Amino acid sequence: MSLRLVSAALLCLAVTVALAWAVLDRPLPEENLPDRVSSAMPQSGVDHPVTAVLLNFRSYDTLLEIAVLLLAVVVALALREAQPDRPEQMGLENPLLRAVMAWLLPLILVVAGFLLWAGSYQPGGAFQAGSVLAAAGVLLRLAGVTTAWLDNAALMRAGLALGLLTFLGVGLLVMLPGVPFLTYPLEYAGTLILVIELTLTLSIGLTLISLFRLTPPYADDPDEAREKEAETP
Amino acid sequence: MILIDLLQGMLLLAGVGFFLVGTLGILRFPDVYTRVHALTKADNLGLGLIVFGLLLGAESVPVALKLLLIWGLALVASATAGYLVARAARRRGVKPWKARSGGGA
Amino acid sequence: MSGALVFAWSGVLLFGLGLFGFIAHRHLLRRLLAFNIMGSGSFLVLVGLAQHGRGVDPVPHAMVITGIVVAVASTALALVVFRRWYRASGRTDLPEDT
Amino acid sequence: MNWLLEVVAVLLLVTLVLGLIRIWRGPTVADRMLAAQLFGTTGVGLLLVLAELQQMPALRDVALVLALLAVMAVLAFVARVWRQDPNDNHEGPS
Amino acid sequence: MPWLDLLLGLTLVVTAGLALAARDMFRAVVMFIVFGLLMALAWVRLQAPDIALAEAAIGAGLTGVLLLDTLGYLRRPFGSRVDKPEKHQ
Amino acid sequence: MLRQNRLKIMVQTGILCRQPAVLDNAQADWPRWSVMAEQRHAVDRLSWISAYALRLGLLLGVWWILSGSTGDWWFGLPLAVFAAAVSLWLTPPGRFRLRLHRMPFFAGFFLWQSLLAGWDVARRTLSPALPLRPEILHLPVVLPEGAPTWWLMLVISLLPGTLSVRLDEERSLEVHCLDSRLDVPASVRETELQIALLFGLRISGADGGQHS
Repeated sequence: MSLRLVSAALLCLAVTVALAWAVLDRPLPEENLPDRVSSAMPQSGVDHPVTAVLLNFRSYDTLLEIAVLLLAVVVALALREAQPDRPEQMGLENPLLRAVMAWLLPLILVVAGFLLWAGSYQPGGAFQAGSVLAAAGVLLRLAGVTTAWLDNAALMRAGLALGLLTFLGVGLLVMLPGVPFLTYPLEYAGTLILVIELTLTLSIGLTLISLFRLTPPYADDPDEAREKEAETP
Repeated sequence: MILIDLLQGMLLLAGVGFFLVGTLGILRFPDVYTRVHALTKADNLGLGLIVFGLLLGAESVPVALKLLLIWGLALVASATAGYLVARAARRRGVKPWKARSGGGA
Repeated sequence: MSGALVFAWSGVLLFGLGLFGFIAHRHLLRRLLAFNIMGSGSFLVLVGLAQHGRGVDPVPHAMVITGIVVAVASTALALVVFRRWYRASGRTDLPEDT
Repeated sequence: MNWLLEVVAVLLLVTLVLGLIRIWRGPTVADRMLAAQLFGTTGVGLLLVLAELQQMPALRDVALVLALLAVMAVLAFVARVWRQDPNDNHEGPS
Repeated sequence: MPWLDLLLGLTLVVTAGLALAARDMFRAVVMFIVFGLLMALAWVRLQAPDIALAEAAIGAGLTGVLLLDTLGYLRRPFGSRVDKPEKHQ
Repeated sequence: MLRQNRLKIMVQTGILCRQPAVLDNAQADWPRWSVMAEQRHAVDRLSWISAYALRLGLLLGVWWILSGSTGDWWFGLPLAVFAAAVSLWLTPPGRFRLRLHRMPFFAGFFLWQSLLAGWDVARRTLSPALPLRPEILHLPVVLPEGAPTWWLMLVISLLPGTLSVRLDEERSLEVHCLDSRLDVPASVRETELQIALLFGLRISGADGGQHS
């Protein structure tokens, strides 16, 4: 037990006790948020409160979060290790696995689409659908299916930025009649939210896939690469 | 009605029983291969029994089919996972556990 | 003690544990795990407390969903940086720690 | 009927806790991974029971997603960690 | 009711503690994967199926894959520059 | 319904047929089985269309299940069309078709066997002596390559006491069995027959007489 560990333990104990005190105290805020959300639901254009909060009442937050995701990918792109996809590095070449994936992946796609569509009236939405979509991409890669189409830089970047751009575009578009940024007119709210969610799903999915893809399976040490070349006839 | 409830309860409890047995198997069995057996058989049967138990109380046809779909997916997933692990173990030369002479019977 | 409060308390403990792990461990991957656990703890406190106060509240739910997605993105980014560091230096911790 | 569902849910959770022992004990990495797979299956069962208990049909979607992605961790493990690798002597007890 | 919540909360904390205390990195990562799954269950108990969905896809799926992938990367020594990763605690 | 002396599975795979190729898997303790595989000459346009239709139909069914029959096909239909296209991109139409009307029989077989499997594992786990005698067997696969073999390998893992480990180039399946005292070859053979029926592969006896 070094001094460092003991002091760290004491610090954490202090923080935990402070947090615990806050939990014990738990002052209720003046504002009753659940009531406000449920009273504003008719104006939201969707029937599911969480989606309404995400894409209507607090859409600024969501917009900025998408921007954060995009930023993460941009940084990862800048830092990636240049390494071409080599089949033996991508995943497991196994015919049985391929056969299972052939049935699993379309199912995952349908489920992702369902989650996106269901978001307007029950749990689901762009974030969940996007992560399921990303999982499909990761599975594809692990099963050794070539994902060279992801290398098309222009297409990839367009896909990554699509969600944010659509979100911004819709936000600005509704300003034309003179309402504030991101305030959807009631009669179009449902449609606009669905359009935004669709593009967000694509972008979130692509973001997470490319964050996975930018981490190559093996270090591309030059010596090792040369050895590998020599090994394979 | 009571009969259905009874049946449902029995199926659910049997399902949990098989889950417990599967976990016990994972704990008791001696090597990777035998543990895959416990994983792919007892647990899938446990999930199946729970699914059938819940099926009796399902409110509509799509819900019932969804339960069956989930079971099917779980079956495929654990069969595939078991196969992948067993194959990888075999390729790496993990020796199957052998019963000592006279033991095991 | 209601269910929501149980999870708020678990969240407090998780936060403390994660914080300790984050400081105590030197291996960067472990720090990442600790950081994620810390994050999960704070999410639990957020939702658990809100729910204990006024029942199911969609606002923290929405915040936590985006939080989870941002957390996984930042974890992935951290892993990219970590690999880069490992490749450049061959070590899994930071030099100023040792 | 609810008390029964609750008992079932608690028992499933107990099963999960027992599974933790295998993850902790290993001895090989594959054993830990198998126990994690077991968690996936048990989690699906628990979610289905909770969907009935809490009257939340949406939980079946959660179970569906969990079942769909259950292969993922094992696949990543087999494809990326446990490949044939002469340098890797992580076979024995650790 | 509270039994389930208490047991789940306790298991969550224990799993997190084990993930942080594990000496073997692989053990830590598998514990963390399990932790993600338990978090999904906790969200279910907190009546938040939305978060449970996100957590099931991300916490139990993607994060685990990312971490395992990195472990595979670390396991594979390249060149002579590398210190054995497990030696640094 | 199935007898041990039914010794041949004849594979009939569709529209364009060429001369049958006979594969023999003879072993001392293994009755002579053979598969007559009539290879399809080429995957033609019709098979693409029918495979697409089948997959689209199944995915639409999944959508119907998921959405709780509320309809809303304006979203589900394009989605299923796209997903079915992805499925075709991943695997082009194979030589084998599932016979959906055989599905109930197969499901019955499968359910009963998985019940036995769970019971078997439970018995072994709970008995204090832990009666295991694991062994790895090499069994020749009679079913033709492709979907039927994959089905066999997945299903075997869920049946009592067997676990498929790998398939080598000579189409010999490594099966890990929990107890070498069980007649594993016989149960694998039975499973093969069930899968042959499921895929509508014609089964013929050694005498050449055909049953179906």
